[in-house]
Amino acid sequence: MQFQFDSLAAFLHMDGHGTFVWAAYGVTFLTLTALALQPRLQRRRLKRELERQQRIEARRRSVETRRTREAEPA
Amino acid sequence: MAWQWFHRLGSPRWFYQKTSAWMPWLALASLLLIGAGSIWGLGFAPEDAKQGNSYRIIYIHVPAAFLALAGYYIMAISGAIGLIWKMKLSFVVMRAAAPIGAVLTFIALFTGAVWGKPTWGTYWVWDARITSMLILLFLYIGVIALSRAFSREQVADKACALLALVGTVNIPIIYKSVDWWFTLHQPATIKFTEKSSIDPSMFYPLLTMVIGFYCLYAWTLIAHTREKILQREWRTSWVQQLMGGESATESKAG
Amino acid sequence: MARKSPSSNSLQVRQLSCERDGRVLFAGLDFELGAGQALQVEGANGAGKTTLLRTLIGSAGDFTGEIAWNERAFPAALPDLRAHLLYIGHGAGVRRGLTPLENLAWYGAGRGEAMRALEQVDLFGFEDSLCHQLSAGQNRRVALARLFLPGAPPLWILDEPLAALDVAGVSALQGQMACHLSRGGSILFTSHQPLALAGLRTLNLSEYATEEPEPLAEEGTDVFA
Amino acid sequence: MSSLEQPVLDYTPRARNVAGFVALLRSELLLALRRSADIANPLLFFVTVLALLPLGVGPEPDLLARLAPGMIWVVALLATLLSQESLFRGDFEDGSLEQLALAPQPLYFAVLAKVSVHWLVTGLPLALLSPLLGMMLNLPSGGYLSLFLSLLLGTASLSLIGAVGAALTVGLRRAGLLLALIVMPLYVPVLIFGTGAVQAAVDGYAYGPQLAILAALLAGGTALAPLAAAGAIRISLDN
Repeated sequence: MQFQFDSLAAFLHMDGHGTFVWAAYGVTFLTLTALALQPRLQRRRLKRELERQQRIEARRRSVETRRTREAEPA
Repeated sequence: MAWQWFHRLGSPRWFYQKTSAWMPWLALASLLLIGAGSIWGLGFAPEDAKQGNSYRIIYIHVPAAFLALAGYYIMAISGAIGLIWKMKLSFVVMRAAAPIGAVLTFIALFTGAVWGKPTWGTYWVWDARITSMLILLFLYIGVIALSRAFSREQVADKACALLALVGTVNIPIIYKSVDWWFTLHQPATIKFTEKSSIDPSMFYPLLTMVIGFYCLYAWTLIAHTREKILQREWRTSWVQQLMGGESATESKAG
Repeated sequence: MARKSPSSNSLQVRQLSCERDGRVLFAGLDFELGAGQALQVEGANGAGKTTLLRTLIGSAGDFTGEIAWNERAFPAALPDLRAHLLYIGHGAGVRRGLTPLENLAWYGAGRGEAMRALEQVDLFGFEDSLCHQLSAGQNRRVALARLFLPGAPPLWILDEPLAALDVAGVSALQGQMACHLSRGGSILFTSHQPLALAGLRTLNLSEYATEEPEPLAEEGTDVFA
Repeated sequence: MSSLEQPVLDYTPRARNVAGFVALLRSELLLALRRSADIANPLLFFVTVLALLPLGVGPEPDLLARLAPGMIWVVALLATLLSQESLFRGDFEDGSLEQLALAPQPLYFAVLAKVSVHWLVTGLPLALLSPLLGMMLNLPSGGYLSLFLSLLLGTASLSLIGAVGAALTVGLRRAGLLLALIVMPLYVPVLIFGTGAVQAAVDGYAYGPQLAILAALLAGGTALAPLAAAGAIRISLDN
């Protein structure tokens, strides 16, 4: 089993079929990497969402504590 | 012991922790196999007598086509497990499998079309395999569209599981009827990917690529499932701990 | 229309908890509904009243705890419960394309019985007009007319039955409920208005709500319920 | 057909399924006949779209003759699809679908009754009208009987498969497009053998086998589709 093409240029050219072969491989690996990276993006979006949730929680709790403090002295 | 394992598999947290260990190895295996397989197929395998070098696309077209169909069955089976044993985790696996299967079907179609150009001169050939693959893509799109339509996750899961089951029953019928339809309107050209006895020098790279694609599929499915688990279980303390911990390390590292 | 003696029917609920969209609506609910008993379910909106009713009739899927009908637990007992059930939910269950008489015939009533029942819900004269020409209130009263049919099933589960009724309608319904209870039937219903029924027990669902929506459980939801 | 004598949701334990099915069939037919618009719409759609075809591709008789079998079948398929969405929607909105789900009789019979009425109201008229459209599109003489028979069997399978899609999307508001997206791939075998039967007849071959396969698809559909639709209804009711 040895390398079928005599030079890199021939390897890229693949006697005329190169564009099709490399286009097919290129699109395939691009889509697959996009698919593989998608969870990482979702993780970042979830983290931002959670932080936003915690900020809302914190603000709601502070409003409640302020309201109860005002109610007490009355 | 098996029943207990099956029961514990139901808990998303257990699944999340268990798979954390597997992920790096699975990723490594798929990268190695796909890398070696494509270099082997592109550079070292002999070219085809009739089709010349364009046939090298077979090394990604065939694995993608395999997985597109297998992916649908995996999606349908996990949906069925969810419906029968009411296991939320298998619904999550099903919801993760749908887009992955659709992408693989698209890849199979795209590579098939690009391969058709040098072989037949046109990008789109109404060959039996390619037409069935197109209908499979529509089946996937139907499941994904249905899953997006419901406001309540639990109902969406059950509806998609049922649609996937109905699809599975219909796939063999669709494939057979398309084959019959294709032989009826048989153009004079050769059948597209006939199962001619492929000689060993082309078979081994293809086998490596198929196994590599299966590992990649498994890795992607688990990765997507883990993300969906976090999204669905964000209220639980173990997720908030996990996310909290991670942002802490990130802020330290950032 | 032979029917099993209604006096033996009983519905028991033990440690029932219902979850919807990941939020636990109520937990640890216990009650029993025997023959001749009525139970009114109260609670703030969103406390899960409708979810409770739909769980008891088997429409809502996932619940933890135990529901038993005549000492037989769900889901085995569900078909038997449904065979003795009359359920009126938010949707009236009245087909718009049919007339009130045809709707009641659809539920198994003879012409004479249906006429008398429609009279008692103040729908005299509307028997043969199509339901999509009647108002929403009138359509709900067509559904309530099912309670006035002689062969009505023993277990009544009603979601807001008093919603569309005027004062006369409420008293007529109260009378019919009392008569049903005296014959050994049992009624479970949700309503905001108090109802004067002998031996009526009330159940406030808000008491069973989990205090504040704290995360589900340390271990995460044990999905293999 | 004045009023219903037979009780449908008969609560006595002796409720026989067949009696319930017949009563349900009658009440559905009564409902369908009262909504005459629902009968006319698919037929008008069928005729107008096929009338547009020559305007689109030109009036040459031999071209139309080649297109006729396929086009008539595709448009008949779209016409059934058009009327599929309203199968359960009316009953879902007024709550009677929930009553059917609670009834002692299995939901299978209710779905079967609804689909049979839907077929009687859309599929059968389409099949009866198709020879007229065949003439309009210059369908060769051999194809008329096979067109009628294939549509007769085919539209029944289409209604059954479409019922599953209708049941899955009944709880959603604008579900027309989603319904089409879901059931279209499942329609492919019926379409292939339907047009195959007509094409074979036009070319002078025997079209018996194609009709046999259509009948087999119908038999399979009658057995399985209502079960899937019943499951889908219970899922949608829980929405």
